[in-house]
Amino acid sequence: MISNEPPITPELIAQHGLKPDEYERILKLIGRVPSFTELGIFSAMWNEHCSYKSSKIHLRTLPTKAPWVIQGPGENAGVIDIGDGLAVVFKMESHNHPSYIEPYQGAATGVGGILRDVFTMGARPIACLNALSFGNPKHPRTRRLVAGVVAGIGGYGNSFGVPTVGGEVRFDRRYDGNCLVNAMAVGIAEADRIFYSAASGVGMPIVYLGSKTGRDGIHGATMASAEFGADAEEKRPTVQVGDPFSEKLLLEACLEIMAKGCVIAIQDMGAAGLTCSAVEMGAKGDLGITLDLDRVPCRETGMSAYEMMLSESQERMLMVLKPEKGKEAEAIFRKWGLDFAVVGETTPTKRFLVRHGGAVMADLPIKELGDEAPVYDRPFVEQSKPQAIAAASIVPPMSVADALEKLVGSPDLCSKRWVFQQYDHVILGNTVQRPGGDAAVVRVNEGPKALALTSDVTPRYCEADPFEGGKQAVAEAYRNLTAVGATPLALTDNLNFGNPERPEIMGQLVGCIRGIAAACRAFDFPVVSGNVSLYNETNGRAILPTPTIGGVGLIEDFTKSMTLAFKAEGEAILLVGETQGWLGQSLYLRDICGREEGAPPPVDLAAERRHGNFVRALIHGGLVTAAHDLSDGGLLVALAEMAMASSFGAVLQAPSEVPPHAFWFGEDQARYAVTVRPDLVAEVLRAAGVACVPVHRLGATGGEVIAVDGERPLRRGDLLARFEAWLPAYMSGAV
Amino acid sequence: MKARVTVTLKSGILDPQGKAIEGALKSLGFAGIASVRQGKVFDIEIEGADRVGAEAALRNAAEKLLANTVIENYRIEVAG
Amino acid sequence: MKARVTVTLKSGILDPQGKAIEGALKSLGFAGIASVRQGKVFDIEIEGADRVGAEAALRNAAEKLLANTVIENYRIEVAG
Amino acid sequence: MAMKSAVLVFPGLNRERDMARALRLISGREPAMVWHADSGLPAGTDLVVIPGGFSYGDYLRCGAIAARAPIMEAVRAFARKGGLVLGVCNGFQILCEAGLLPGVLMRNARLRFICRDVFLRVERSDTPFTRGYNAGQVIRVPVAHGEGNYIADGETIARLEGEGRVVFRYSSPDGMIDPNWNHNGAMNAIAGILNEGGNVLGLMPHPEDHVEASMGCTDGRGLFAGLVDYFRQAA
Ligand SMILES: Nc1ncnc2c1ncn2[C@@H]1O[C@H](COP(=O)(O)OP(=O)(O)O)[C@@H](O)[C@H]1O
Ligand SMILES: [Mg+2]
Repeated sequence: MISNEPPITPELIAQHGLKPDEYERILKLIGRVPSFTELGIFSAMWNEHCSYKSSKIHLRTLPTKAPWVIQGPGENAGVIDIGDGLAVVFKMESHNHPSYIEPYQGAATGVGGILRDVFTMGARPIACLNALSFGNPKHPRTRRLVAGVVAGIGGYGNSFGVPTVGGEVRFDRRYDGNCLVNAMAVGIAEADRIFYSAASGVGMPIVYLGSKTGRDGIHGATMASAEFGADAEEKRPTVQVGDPFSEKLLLEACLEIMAKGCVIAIQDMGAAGLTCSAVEMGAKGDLGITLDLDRVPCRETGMSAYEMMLSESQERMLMVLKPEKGKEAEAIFRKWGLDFAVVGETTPTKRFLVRHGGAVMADLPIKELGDEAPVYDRPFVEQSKPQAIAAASIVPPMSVADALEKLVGSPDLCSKRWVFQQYDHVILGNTVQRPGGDAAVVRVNEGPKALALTSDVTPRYCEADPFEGGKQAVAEAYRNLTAVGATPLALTDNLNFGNPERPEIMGQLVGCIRGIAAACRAFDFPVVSGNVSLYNETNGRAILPTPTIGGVGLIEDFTKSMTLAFKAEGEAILLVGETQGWLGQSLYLRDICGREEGAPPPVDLAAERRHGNFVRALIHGGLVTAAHDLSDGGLLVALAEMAMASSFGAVLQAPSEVPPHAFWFGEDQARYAVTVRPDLVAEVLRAAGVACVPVHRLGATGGEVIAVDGERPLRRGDLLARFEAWLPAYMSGAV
Repeated sequence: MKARVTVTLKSGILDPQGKAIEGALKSLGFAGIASVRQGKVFDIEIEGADRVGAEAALRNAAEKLLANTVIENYRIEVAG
Repeated sequence: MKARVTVTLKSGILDPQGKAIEGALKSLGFAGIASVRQGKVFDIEIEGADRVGAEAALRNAAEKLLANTVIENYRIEVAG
Repeated sequence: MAMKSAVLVFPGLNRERDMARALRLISGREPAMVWHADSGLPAGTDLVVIPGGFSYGDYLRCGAIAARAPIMEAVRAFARKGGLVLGVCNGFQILCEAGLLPGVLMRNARLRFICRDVFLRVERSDTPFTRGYNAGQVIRVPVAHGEGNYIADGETIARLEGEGRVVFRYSSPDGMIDPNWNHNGAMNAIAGILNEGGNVLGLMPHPEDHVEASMGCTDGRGLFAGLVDYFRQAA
């Protein structure tokens, strides 16, 4: 093999994130010392980000099937059938490390990447969500990260032209050194026109489409799987820049050539661009791939094979086109002003062959690089379950009214308007429910169908008890979809954890996946796509385990979707579900009592499903006028949110069995708050009895205040002011 | 004192703006344009006459705020 | 040939970005900043060696595209 | 004869679908989608619409590159002959850059992109674009822009005001002009203006996204319904 590449030294191998045993494996596999380019290719394909080597055996345990699932995990995105010949294509993916290093571009290219995953499959994106976890607000870096990440997500999505309709923002010191940016994209395709990445046919032309290749993000893939140290700064120059304008052109051009029937297989270039996409196409199609790098459109001069194979320049695609349609496809791409080049072909050899300047720079077995890459069964320890905390043992440091005021103005519970106002959430004219409710609701085409979309996880529960935390994340997504009247169909997950080489972290990952799997099974709510982000730790300090769940549900008639705002004076407020007053790991315990302890609320999956079906039936039967799921902050925070979203207050009494602070702020699961017209209350209670669902009457809507029995009444307007105040004040540097 | 801070993209960093402008110039019939890269200038009025202090302050400002040193370089000129 | 076109806001035209940066610099504790105005630079590679022709072409490009002459001034430098 | 509209499509625009749907729903006729590289407008076009988005990524200046596309020559000629031209958001920016409307749209005062519903006071009902509203009526429509801060020199502003060419202003829900309801800091709370001939309108907000009752608000309908009615009368 002729080449002027550097010699392979142990240092070089280590720099490529390959462990000695992995290098041994490479030597055995190819029977010789790899070339520099080959080493780069192995490091890209065998790192955690692309190979899922630490998580794969556990991911396999997730339920991924249902009659409505068209494509589960394994492709660029998951696909489900929603009838009328339509399919929903969706996935969530993380861009954590790049966003920490360059918040704007890191977040922007994260959005760009997940949008490509969706339109690569032939879907037109109709919505995006984003789940963000930042460090302590007081940490010197946090404000800049929030500003940059939010601007980057908006900057890309707004220009591309997709509404960003939902997401989450949380703050915790455990994210000080590693913020999390999880982006989800959802698209609509014709169910019989889905496009996949497996190449087929020998001697087929491989076509490169989109923007030119530069030295962007070289080692981005390896960086994304590397634990941060003090040298994080040096990793900076690898950050790639997003071009939403080119991505919009790429979308239109791809959908156009797909409609014209030009495409056999297609794969976007994401992490480790050309390498990952070419290997995936070949390996999945049981074919070899030969690439001629001299034909790759380059932005910079003198790029080496190594650089071209590892470049993460954005807005690029690889396709196998029907030979006879080549000219037609090329004309379409030229019309959109995008690059188009035949850069290789499929072969019968199952080898990945890379040529550059007349020399063979890489010649590797494609299956072992791709779908047969190494997988690990890493050792893990299951932590012991924490003690449950008895509500009675918590002495309230302040009155219920004072606590409510404090909670609605706290970083985690306050309004996120400052964030979602920077996202265009109305473009395309189909946003039925905008950010701020339980789940976003987006009409499909002109309706009547609509999708409900949500993203959820409670990391502090996951850390205290990974299994219950995993269950709870899925349960909360299920509730949020239910509360707007949707039937939950499927989910995508984005598993963010620390270093899997530490058994306790591996234990968190395994526990959460088991919890997620149990809940998915109990709800017929399969996982159809997802992403794993590991090594989220700095100097040995890991983030909170954060398995973000992106849920998708279906609403048959968008005009009947339910909202959380009180609708009228004098309506009955009912609580659906059982309340013991569970304060362990609650926000009340953390933010009011300053204690982060105890077992998180257990999730009774059967009750979740029963109560969910009951609430959905009430909504479909037109028996409720408002519905809201109960989660962080508990019952009183939820009722305050319903009041603040409306122009009515509420008058409320607590039952005597449970201590008031525990009743109002406990975070017991499987609960909803609904409002019902007085004349329908009896009917609702009867239905509850039949369905064996506990329902308690709490009081009635109306007035200007939220008046809790025996507490100082709180003016709705004042609460709203506190609710809206914190984030803008924080971002302006005032707090 | 008048000062100017000029911020330009590091070489190799993608410049979508420059690319689009390049295309527009070509389609407007400007021949012979090989490439366009876009940058920013900040014209800053500074009180007092302490050149050295001003330069130090501006370097600091460029590092902290005016330039994104991850992807940009900057140059400082203080006019007498 | 290398050329640079610098585009700045006409005086009197208000500059929200400049104002904001001014504020940010002050809040970062930079004393003595009287004012900040933001502009753009375009670094352009031109084929050939015809200085005069290049200058003319660039003036034309600035008038037609690079500057909005309603609110902006421009300056052209062609490096030898 | 239903109104015949042409929607211009520049690379990077992204609200052309919203606009086409509104025109179809209200005029009962599919608009012609006209590609930027075309040199002419379809014969018999009544209304030319430049929709919102990020033409050419909004690189250089919003609308600057699109304003110089071949098709804009045809639009100029069409406007010169008195044809009606509507520019929304990026379309407004393009019309300013093309010199068909005065002034410029600068970064929002707070420098952030803002997406929310705003209230507009309709200043006149005696134009083809606003005849579907009453003068002084307040409508609720969404905005979604980072650079909607309208500015022009004193003389231009004086002329716009003097000639009654400011047709939409950001206002409070009860029609008061108030800085707290001027989200982008535009001079005189200007949201939409006419050219001298009164046949070219540019506005930042998106009436096309508020036209369906089933979606909760129809305050944007009046603009399109008024135009349809205008051409029905003319015919
Ligand atoms: N946590 C997970 N749960 C389910 N599927 C997953 C998970 N993580 C990854 N996958 C699936 O593995 C495949 C590869 O993931 P990824 O590399 O993120 O996709 P891409 O290469 O398109 O970015 C995808 O089909 C994805 O849906
Ligand atoms: Mg992909």
